[in-house]
Amino acid sequence: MTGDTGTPVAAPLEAGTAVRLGELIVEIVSDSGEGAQKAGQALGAISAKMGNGVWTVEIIPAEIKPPARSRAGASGIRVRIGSGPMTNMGDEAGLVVALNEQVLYGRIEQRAYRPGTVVLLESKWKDDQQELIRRQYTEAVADFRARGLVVRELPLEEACLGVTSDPRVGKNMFVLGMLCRVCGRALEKAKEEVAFVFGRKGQDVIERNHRLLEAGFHFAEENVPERFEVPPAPRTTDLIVTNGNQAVGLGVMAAGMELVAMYPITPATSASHYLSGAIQKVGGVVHQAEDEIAAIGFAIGASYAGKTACTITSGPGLALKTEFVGLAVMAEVPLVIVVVQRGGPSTGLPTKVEQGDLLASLFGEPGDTPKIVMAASTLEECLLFPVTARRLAEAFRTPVIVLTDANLATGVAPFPRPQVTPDWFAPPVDQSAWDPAVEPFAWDPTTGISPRPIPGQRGGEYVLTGLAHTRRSKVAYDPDSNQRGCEARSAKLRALQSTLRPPEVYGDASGELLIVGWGSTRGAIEEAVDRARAEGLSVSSLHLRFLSPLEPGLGEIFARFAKVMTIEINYSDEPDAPAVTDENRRRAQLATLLRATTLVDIDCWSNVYGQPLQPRQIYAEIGRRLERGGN
Amino acid sequence: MTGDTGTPVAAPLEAGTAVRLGELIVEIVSDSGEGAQKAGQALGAISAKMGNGVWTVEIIPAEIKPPARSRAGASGIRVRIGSGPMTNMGDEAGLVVALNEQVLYGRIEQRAYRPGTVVLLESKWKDDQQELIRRQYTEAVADFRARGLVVRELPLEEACLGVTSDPRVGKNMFVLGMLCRVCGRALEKAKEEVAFVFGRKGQDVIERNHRLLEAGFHFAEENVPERFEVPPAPRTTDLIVTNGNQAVGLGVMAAGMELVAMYPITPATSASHYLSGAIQKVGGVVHQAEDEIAAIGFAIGASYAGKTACTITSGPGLALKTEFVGLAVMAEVPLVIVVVQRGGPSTGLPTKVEQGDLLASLFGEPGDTPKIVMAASTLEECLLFPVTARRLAEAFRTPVIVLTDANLATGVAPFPRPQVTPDWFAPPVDQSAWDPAVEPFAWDPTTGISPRPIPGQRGGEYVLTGLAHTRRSKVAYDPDSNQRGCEARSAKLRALQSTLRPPEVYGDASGELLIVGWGSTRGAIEEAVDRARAEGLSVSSLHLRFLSPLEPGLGEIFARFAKVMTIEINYSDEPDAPAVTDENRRRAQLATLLRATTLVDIDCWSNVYGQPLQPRQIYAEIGRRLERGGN
Amino acid sequence: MFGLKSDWSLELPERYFTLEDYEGGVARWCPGCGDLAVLTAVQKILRDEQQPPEKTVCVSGIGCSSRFPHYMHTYGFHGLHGRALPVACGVKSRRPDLDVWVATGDGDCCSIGAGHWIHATRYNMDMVVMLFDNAVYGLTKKQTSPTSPRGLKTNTHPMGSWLPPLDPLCAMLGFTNVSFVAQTVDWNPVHLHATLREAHKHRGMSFVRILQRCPTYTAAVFEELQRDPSRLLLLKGDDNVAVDPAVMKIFPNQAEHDPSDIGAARALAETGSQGEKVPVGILFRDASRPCYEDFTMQGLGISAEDKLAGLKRELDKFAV
Amino acid sequence: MFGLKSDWSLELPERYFTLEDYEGGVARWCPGCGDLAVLTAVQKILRDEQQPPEKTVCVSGIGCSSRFPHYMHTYGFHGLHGRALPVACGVKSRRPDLDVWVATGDGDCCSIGAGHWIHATRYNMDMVVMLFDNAVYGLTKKQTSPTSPRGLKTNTHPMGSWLPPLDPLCAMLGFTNVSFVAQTVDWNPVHLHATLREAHKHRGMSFVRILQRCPTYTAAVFEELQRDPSRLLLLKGDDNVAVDPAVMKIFPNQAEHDPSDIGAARALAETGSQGEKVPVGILFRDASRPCYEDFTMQGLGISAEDKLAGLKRELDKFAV
Ligand SMILES: Cc1ncc(C[n+]2csc(CCOP(=O)(O)OP(=O)(O)O)c2C)c(N)n1
Ligand SMILES: Cc1ncc(C[n+]2csc(CCOP(=O)(O)OP(=O)(O)O)c2C)c(N)n1
Ligand code: SF4
Ligand code: SF4
Ligand SMILES: [Mg+2]
Ligand SMILES: [Mg+2]
Repeated sequence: MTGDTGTPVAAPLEAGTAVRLGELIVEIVSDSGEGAQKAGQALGAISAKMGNGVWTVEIIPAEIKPPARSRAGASGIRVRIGSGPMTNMGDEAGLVVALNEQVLYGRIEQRAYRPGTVVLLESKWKDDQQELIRRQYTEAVADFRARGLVVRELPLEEACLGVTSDPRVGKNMFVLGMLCRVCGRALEKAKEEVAFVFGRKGQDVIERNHRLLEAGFHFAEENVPERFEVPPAPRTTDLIVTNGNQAVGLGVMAAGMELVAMYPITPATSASHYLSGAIQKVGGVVHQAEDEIAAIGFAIGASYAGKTACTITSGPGLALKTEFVGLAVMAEVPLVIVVVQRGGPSTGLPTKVEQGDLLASLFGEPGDTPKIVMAASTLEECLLFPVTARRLAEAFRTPVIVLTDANLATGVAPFPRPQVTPDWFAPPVDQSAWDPAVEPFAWDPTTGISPRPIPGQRGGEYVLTGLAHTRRSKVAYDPDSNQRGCEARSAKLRALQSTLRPPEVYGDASGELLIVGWGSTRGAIEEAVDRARAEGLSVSSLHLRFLSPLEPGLGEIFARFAKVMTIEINYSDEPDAPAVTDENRRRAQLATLLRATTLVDIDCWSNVYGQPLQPRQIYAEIGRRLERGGN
Repeated sequence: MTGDTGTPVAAPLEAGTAVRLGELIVEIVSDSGEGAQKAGQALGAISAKMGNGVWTVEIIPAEIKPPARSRAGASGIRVRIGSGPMTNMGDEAGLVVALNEQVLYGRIEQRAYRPGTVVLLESKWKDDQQELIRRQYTEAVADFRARGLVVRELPLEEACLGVTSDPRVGKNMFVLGMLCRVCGRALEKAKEEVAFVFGRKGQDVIERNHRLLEAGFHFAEENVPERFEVPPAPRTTDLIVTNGNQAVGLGVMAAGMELVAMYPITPATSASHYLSGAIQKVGGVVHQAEDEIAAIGFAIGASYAGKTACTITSGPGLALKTEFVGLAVMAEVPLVIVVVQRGGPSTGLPTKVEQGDLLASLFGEPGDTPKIVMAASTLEECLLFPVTARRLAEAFRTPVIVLTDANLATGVAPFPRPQVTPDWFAPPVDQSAWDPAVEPFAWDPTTGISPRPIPGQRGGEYVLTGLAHTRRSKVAYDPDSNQRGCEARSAKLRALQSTLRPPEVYGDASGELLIVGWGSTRGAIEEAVDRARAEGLSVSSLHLRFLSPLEPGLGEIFARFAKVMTIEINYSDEPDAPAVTDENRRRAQLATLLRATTLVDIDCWSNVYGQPLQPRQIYAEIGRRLERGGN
Repeated sequence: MFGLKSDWSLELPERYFTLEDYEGGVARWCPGCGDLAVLTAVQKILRDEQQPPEKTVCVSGIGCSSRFPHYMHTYGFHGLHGRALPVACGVKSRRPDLDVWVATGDGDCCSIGAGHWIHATRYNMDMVVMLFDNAVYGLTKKQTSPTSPRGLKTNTHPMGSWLPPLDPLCAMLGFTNVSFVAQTVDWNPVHLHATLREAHKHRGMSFVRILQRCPTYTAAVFEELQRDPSRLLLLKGDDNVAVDPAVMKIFPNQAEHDPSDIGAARALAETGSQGEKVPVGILFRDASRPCYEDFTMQGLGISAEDKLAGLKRELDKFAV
Repeated sequence: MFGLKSDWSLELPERYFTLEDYEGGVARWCPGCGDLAVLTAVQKILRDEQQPPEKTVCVSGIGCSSRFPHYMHTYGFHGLHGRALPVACGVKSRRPDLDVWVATGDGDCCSIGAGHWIHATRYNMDMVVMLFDNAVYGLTKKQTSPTSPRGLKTNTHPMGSWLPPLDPLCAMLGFTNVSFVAQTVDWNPVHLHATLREAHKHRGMSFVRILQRCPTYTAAVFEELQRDPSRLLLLKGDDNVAVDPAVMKIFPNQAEHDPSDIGAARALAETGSQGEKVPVGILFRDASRPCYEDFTMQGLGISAEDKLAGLKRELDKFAV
C-alpha cells in the first residue's frame, strides 16, 4: 500500500546524515500515567500535517492502574509513519523510547521489536536507591543487547531537570522533542501542535512545554546518533484523523440514527463514549441500558416506532443479544448492530483483537435467521458502513451486523473526510395514512421485501410478533405460513446479493495463491502481498466486506488460483499439530464458511494471540505456503 | 423398519373378514377436553401389550382452551400400530374417529389423511339446534367424500346415552370399545387396561367404563363394516413405554445427575415436569430458575462444586444461555444441556418440530467454543444420551449439548428397558487431597484433557475464570496463553473423534443416493429407504449421532455414492425457487456443516412446516432425486 | 414543543372512535379468564379518551396475558418473554407522541423480566404497565411463578411450591423513582376501569398489579379472594381511585390512604403481602419524579440542515 | 445430617490457619482502592473462624471488585458479568458444606444482574453477598452505574448522569424473603470487619452494601462522606453491629435500631437514599426466613443402591 513498503526500516547508522526510509515505526513505552500517549499522538498529528501517512495505536495495559515497572503494565503508543497511506500498525518497530526496562520487556513479549531496533532507554534506574532495581536494569540492558537491540542509555529525567522541576510530568514533551530530531519532524510543527493541544491551559503551560520540546530536541542532537527521514507524499483530499470507534460514532451520526442503545463493554465502549458527547449535536441520544438485552430491546422498540436505531457491543454482549437478534430477523425490524470484536471465547481477552465472532453473527440464533453481516476493513469503512448498514436495514427490513475489531477500534490514522449530504440521513418518520389493503408483511415474491407501517400511520395498525405469522402478522396456526415467512426472509439475502459486484482481486486475477481476508487485516495482508509480489511470488488477495450474503462470483475467482487460503485472527488447528488430519482439522471461521459455499479446498492460517497480524508474518506465511506447494 | 412397511393401509373393504395389515394408523380427534388422548393411550398400551409395535403422538392445539368446533382447536391422538417396532408417526392415517367435522378439517390441513382413509364421524351435528352447525356439517361431509375419504356417519353420543347419562364424559371409552372391534384388539385386554388406569377411582367407575367399552364394541359390530388386523411380532426383551421427554428425564436420573436447573419452555418443559415429580426418589432436585441465564448459571455452579448438572431448554432458552455456554467451554465446566428443538426462528412455532438449532449449538458463541454436540434419533437414545453425555462432559471437562426435538418429545413408543448398573451414576464427589503440583488446567498435550479439582479438595484451590488463563488458571496477560488454551480445548474434540467409529450405512455401502440425517427423522428416513429399496432403487441412508465432533470416515463413505443429500427439518431454499442458483442457495444446516467438512457437493431436502417428516414424503423425494439424476 | 415538526403530521379530519375501533378480533383466552375484563377496560378508556388507534402501541412479552396486543386494533408489539419493558421504553424514547400500554405476566415481569422491571421503574417513562398476576405460568401450562402462593401444586412443584411468593407491590415500592403503584382485581370491572384510568392519566410509569383469575390453573387462589371481599382493603380518599357508592359497598374493609405517603404505602403492601387486607386502589403516586424521555427526546425533530451543520462541525474537530 | 456420607471426607489432621493461608497473590487494584480493605477483612474473618481454605468458595461476576476471588487463596469462581448470584446459589445447592462468599459490583449486581439479585434474595441461601458500591463502572473506565449520584460526569454521561441513583438498601428491603441487610464503609476497617462478621454468622443470604472508594473515578463521591462522618448514622443496639467505643466515637450521629423491625429499616434506608444520615450497621435481620437449600439438598448423598432401587421402581412404572 505504501509507495515503498518493500524497504524495512534500516539498521541504525552512524551519526551524520539522516537515513531516508519509506516508513518508520516508533514506540514510546512507559508506566501508565507518564504521558507517553499524548506525546505519541502529537507525533502522529505532526506527521499527518506534514503529509505523511500515519497509523497510531495505543498500548493499553489490561489493568486500570498496574503497578509501576511491571511487564504487564506496559503502557504507551506506537506511531507508524510512512510516505504513503498507512493502513495498519506494521511490523516490529524501528525505534523505541522506553522509560523503564520492564515495560520494554512487556513489549518484547508482544514481539514488538527485532534485532536492530533502536532503543532510547531512560538510564536513571542504573543508580536507583534499591539494589533490586539497579540489578534488574543492568541485567536487562545486557539482555537487550544480546537480543540484538541497539540500546542508547540516556539520563532523560536528569536532562529534564534543567527545564522543569517535576520531570515526571514534563518528560513526555521532552521525549517528543527528541523524537522530532531523530525522526526528522520540524520542531516548529511540534510547537504548533503543543500550543493547540494545551491551548486551554494558558500561555504558561504552553511555554513550559515548548522549553521541554526544545531541550529534548537538543539533547537528541547531542546524544542520539540515529537520524531518520520519512518523506511525505503529496496529499489530494481533505483528511480527518480518528480511531475506528470514533469513526463508527461519526458514521452513526452521518447515518442520521437518533438512538444508540448500549451497555458498556470493552473494546466497544469508547464508540459510545464518543457518541455520548457528540450525538446530541445532530439530534440524537445515547441510552446506557441496564444490560445488553435491554439495550437491543430498547433499540428495537425505537426502530419499531420508526427510528432506525443502533446498538454497539462486543462478543459477550452479542451473546446476550442472541434472542433479540432472532426476533429482529423474524419480525423484520431494521436495526444496526455494531460488534467491535475482542479476544474470545467468553470474557477472553477484553482489550485484545480477534475476528472470532463471524460464525456467531451468521449462525448464532436458533432457527433460520438470515441477516446482513458486513465487516469494515479500514477506518474509513468504520465510518461509512454504519451509513450503508442503516440503509440496507431499512431497505431490506432486517438487522444488519457491522463487524469491526479492537485493532480498528484503537488504530488512529488519517482518511478522506466524508462528503456527507442530507440524503445520508434517515428520512423523517412517515406518518401519512397507510392503505389498509397492504398487509404489514406484503412480501414481494422475488425479493422478500415488504413495506413497513410505522406507529402513527393510520390504517397500518398491526401487531408485530416473533411467532410464526401470516402476511397480516397474525399468529399462524397453519403449517404453510412458517415456510412462506422463512422463504421471504431468505429471499432478501438473495436479492441483496444480486445487487453486489464480485469483489476485486488485489494483484493478478489468477495465479498460484489467493489469500482471502475480511475485516481489519486488510492493510496488513495487502502490504504483505505487495512485498511478496515485489519479489516475484504469484500471490493475490481478496478482501470480503459482505459476509452475509457473500459477495458473488467467489467460486469463479477461486478457480483461477492453484491454492486459496484465508488469513484470519481466530482459532484454527495448526495443520502440523499432533494428530491433526485434513478430516479432523478445525478451521478458521471464514474458511469454514467459504468451504461450505464454494466447495473449494480452502486452507487457512490463523491464530489467537490477541495481536493484530503483522505484514511481515503474513509475508513469511505466503513464502511457506508457496514453498510447500501442492495442497 | 417394520416387517411389512411396503404395504400401505388397505382401502376399506366390505364387512366380513378383517383385512390383515403390516401396520395401521388410527387417529381420534375432538375438541380438547373430550378424552381422546386417554382413549388413544389405552389403545396404544393394549397394542403394545399384545406385542405390536406402537408409536403414539398427541395432537395438541396451540392454545390452552381453544373454542369448541374450531379447526385450530383440533385435539386428540394418533396411534400407529405395526407388526414390527414403530419408530415414527408414519404417513397418513388409515382410520380416524372424529367427534366433530371441524376438527377433522384441522387435521386435513395438516395433511393427516389420504383418499381411502376411513372416517368414523359423530353425526349428531346433523340435527343440531343451530342452523349454521347443521349446514357446516352437511357441507363438510360432502366435501370429505369429494376428497375421497370414506365417511361413516355415526350417532356416537346417542349410542352412549344408553350406558351413561353424561356422554361427553364417557364417549372416549365408547370410542375405545369401537376401535377394539375395528382394529382387532381384544376387548378383555381393553378392560384390563381400563381397570388399571381407573384403578384408584373405584369399582363403580371401572364398571361404568367397562359398560361403555362393551357398548362401543357392539355398536361397531353393527355399524362399522371395516375390520383390520395387525398381527403382533414376538417380543424378546423387556420394554418400557415413554415419550421422549420422559425418556430424557429417566436418562438424567440414570446418569445420576443430582441437579436439573431449568426455566419452563415448550416443548422442553414436560421433561422437567416429569423430573420434578421423580428425581427426589434418586436423590436429586429440579430447580426452576428465574430465567434461562440463571438456570444454566446455577447448573454451572453446582457442576463447579462437583455435581455434574444439567439444564433442559428449547431454542429461545438456548439463545439466552449462549454467554454461559461460552464460559463453560472456556473454563471447562462439565455440563449437560438438553435442547428440545421447536419451530424457529424466534418464538416461532413453540409446539411444532424443527431441527433448526444445529448451527447455533455448534457456532452460537463468539470466539472459538469447541463443545460436544449429540442428537438423539430414537426414544431409547433420549434415555441413553444423557447418560453418555454426562460421562463425556466429565471425561472431557466440557459442556455437552444433547439435541432432541418436539417430535421425539411427544412421541410415545415401547423400547428396551435399560439395564442400569451403578456405574451409570456420577461417582460421589472426590474430596481427597489434591496434589498442588498438578495445575488446575494441566492440559494433556495430545488430548487437551486435564483433571479437575473440586471445592473441598485440599491443595486444589484455584480460581475459575472466563478470561484467558494459564494452566494455573491465572489471568493471562501474555499472548501465548490464549493460543495454548484454545489449542487444548480444540484437541479434546479430536481426541473424542478418535474414539468414535465411522457411522454405519443403512442399506448398501455404495450406490446412487445416500441420504444423511440426524435426530428424530431417523425412523422415517429408514422406513422410506426400505420402501425405495424394496422397489429396487439404489438408495442408502446414514444417521449421525455426533455432530461435534462429527463421526469419522464421512468423506470416504460419501465418495461411494453418486449423490449425497441431507434430509432435515429446517430451512433451505428450494433449488427450483425463482432466482435460486447453486451459488446463492441457502442450504439446510447439516448440509452446510458437511459441505464445509468434506467438500462433497451435498444437496439437501428440508422444510419448516413444523411437521415431522412422513416416510411417504421422503420416499417420494428419493424417487424425484433419483429421476433427476446427475446433480 | 421539542420541535416535532418534521416527524409528525397533523390530525386532519374529525374522527369519532367507537369501542369497535379498538377491537382486534376474537380474544382466545379460556372461558372465565380474567384477561378479558382488562381488555374491555382498556378499550373503554381509549374510547372515552378518544385516543386514535394508530397512536396507541400495546407492548407485551410472552404469556397468555401477553396476547393482549393481538386483541386490540392498535399498533402492537408481542415480543420476547420478559422483554416487554425495554421495548416499550424504546418505543417511547423518541416517540413521546405515542400512547404506550404494556401487558405483562407475573412470570414475564417478575421472573425473567425482573431486571428490566427495576430499571424501567427507574426510567419512569410515561406508560401504563399492567401486571396480569394470575400467580402461575399460564401459557406454558401451570408452572410455579414467583407470585405463586406457598404450597400451590404445579407441574414443576408437584408437592407444592416451596418459596414464599414475591410481592410485586413491596418490590415496586422499594425501586428508585417509582411514581405510581396501584392494585386492582379483574372481577370488579368498575374498580379495574377506574384504576387503569388513573394510571393512564399519570405521567410516568404507572404500574398496576391486577389480580387476575386463571380458572384453568389457579382457580382456587382467586375464588377465595373473590368470594370473601373482606380479605380486600379498599383504599379511598381524595387522591385515590373513585368508584361509585354501589361498588364501594362491596368492600367491607375500607381505609383512607394518601398516595403521597410512601411509608404508609409500604406498610399497606407489607400487610397485603401476608395475604391479609389485600389493598386495592392507588398505593403510591408522585407526579414530580423525573421521566427519562425528558432526556431521551433531546434534539427530537431537528432539521436535516441543522444535522448537517452539526455533523460538519464535528468532522472539523478531526480534520488534519 | 442429610446423609452426607458418600460425598464428604473427614477433616483429618489438626490444622491452624494463618492470614497467609488465605492470601492469593498481590492484589492489583489501584492504590487507595477500597476493595483492598474488604479483602483484608474477609481474610481476617476466615482466619478468626479457622475456616479451611478448601471449604471456602468466593464467587464473583466481572468488574474491579469481581477480581476479589483471585486475591484469595480459596476456591474461586470469577464468572460472567452480572451472574455471580446464580452461580453462587448453584454451588450452595448441593454443597451446603461449602462457605460461599459473593463479591459483586454496583453494575454487576444492580444493573445487569438485577433480576438475579431479586431472586437470590428470595432463595435466601446461606452466603455472604458483598456489594462493592463505588457508584461507577470501574473496570470499564468510568461509565454511569445505577448508583451513580445525579450529575456525576462519566464517559457515558459527560454532562452528568441524569437518573436518580438506585438505592440498593431500599430495593433489598422490598424484596421477598430478605433476611439480612447491612451497610458499612470500606474506610472504617473495624466497622467493616464487624459487619461482615455478623453477615457471616447469619444463616441465609446476608447482603452487605459496602460504600467503596474508587479514587480513580469517583474520588469526590466518597471523599465527602469520609470527611464528614456526620453524614453517616451509626446503627447500634443489642442486636446490631458492635464496635468498640473508640470507633463509635468517630460517628457523631448514632441511633438505636432493632433489626427485626422492617418498617424502621425501610424508613432508615429511605432517609439514607436522600444522601442524609446514611445508615451504617444492620438494617434488617430475620433468621427465621426459609433458606432454599433446605429444598435443594433433598436426597443429598443417598447411596448408589438406593438410587438404583429408586430408578428401578421408576422404570417399572413405564413397563409394558
Ligand atoms: C426465553 C423464553 N423462555 C421461556 C419461554 C416460555 N414461556 C412462555 S410464556 C411463559 C410464562 C408465562 O407466564 P406469565 O408471564 O405469568 O404469563 P401468563 O401466561 O400467566 O399470562 C414462559 C415460561 C419463552 N417463550 N421464551
Ligand atoms: C456481558 C458483559 N457485558 C459487559 C461487560 C463489560 N463490563 C465488565 S465490568 C463492567 C462493569 C463494572 O462495574 P461494577 O460492577 O460496578 O464493578 P467495579 O468495576 O466498579 O468494581 C462491565 C460493564 C462484560 N464483561 N460482560
Ligand atoms: S390458562 Fe389461565 S391465564 Fe391463560 S388464558 Fe387460560 S385462564 Fe387465562
Ligand atoms: S478503578 Fe476504582 S474500583 Fe477499580 S481498582 Fe481502581 S480504584 Fe478500585
Ligand atoms: Mg402468569
Ligand atoms: Mg462499581
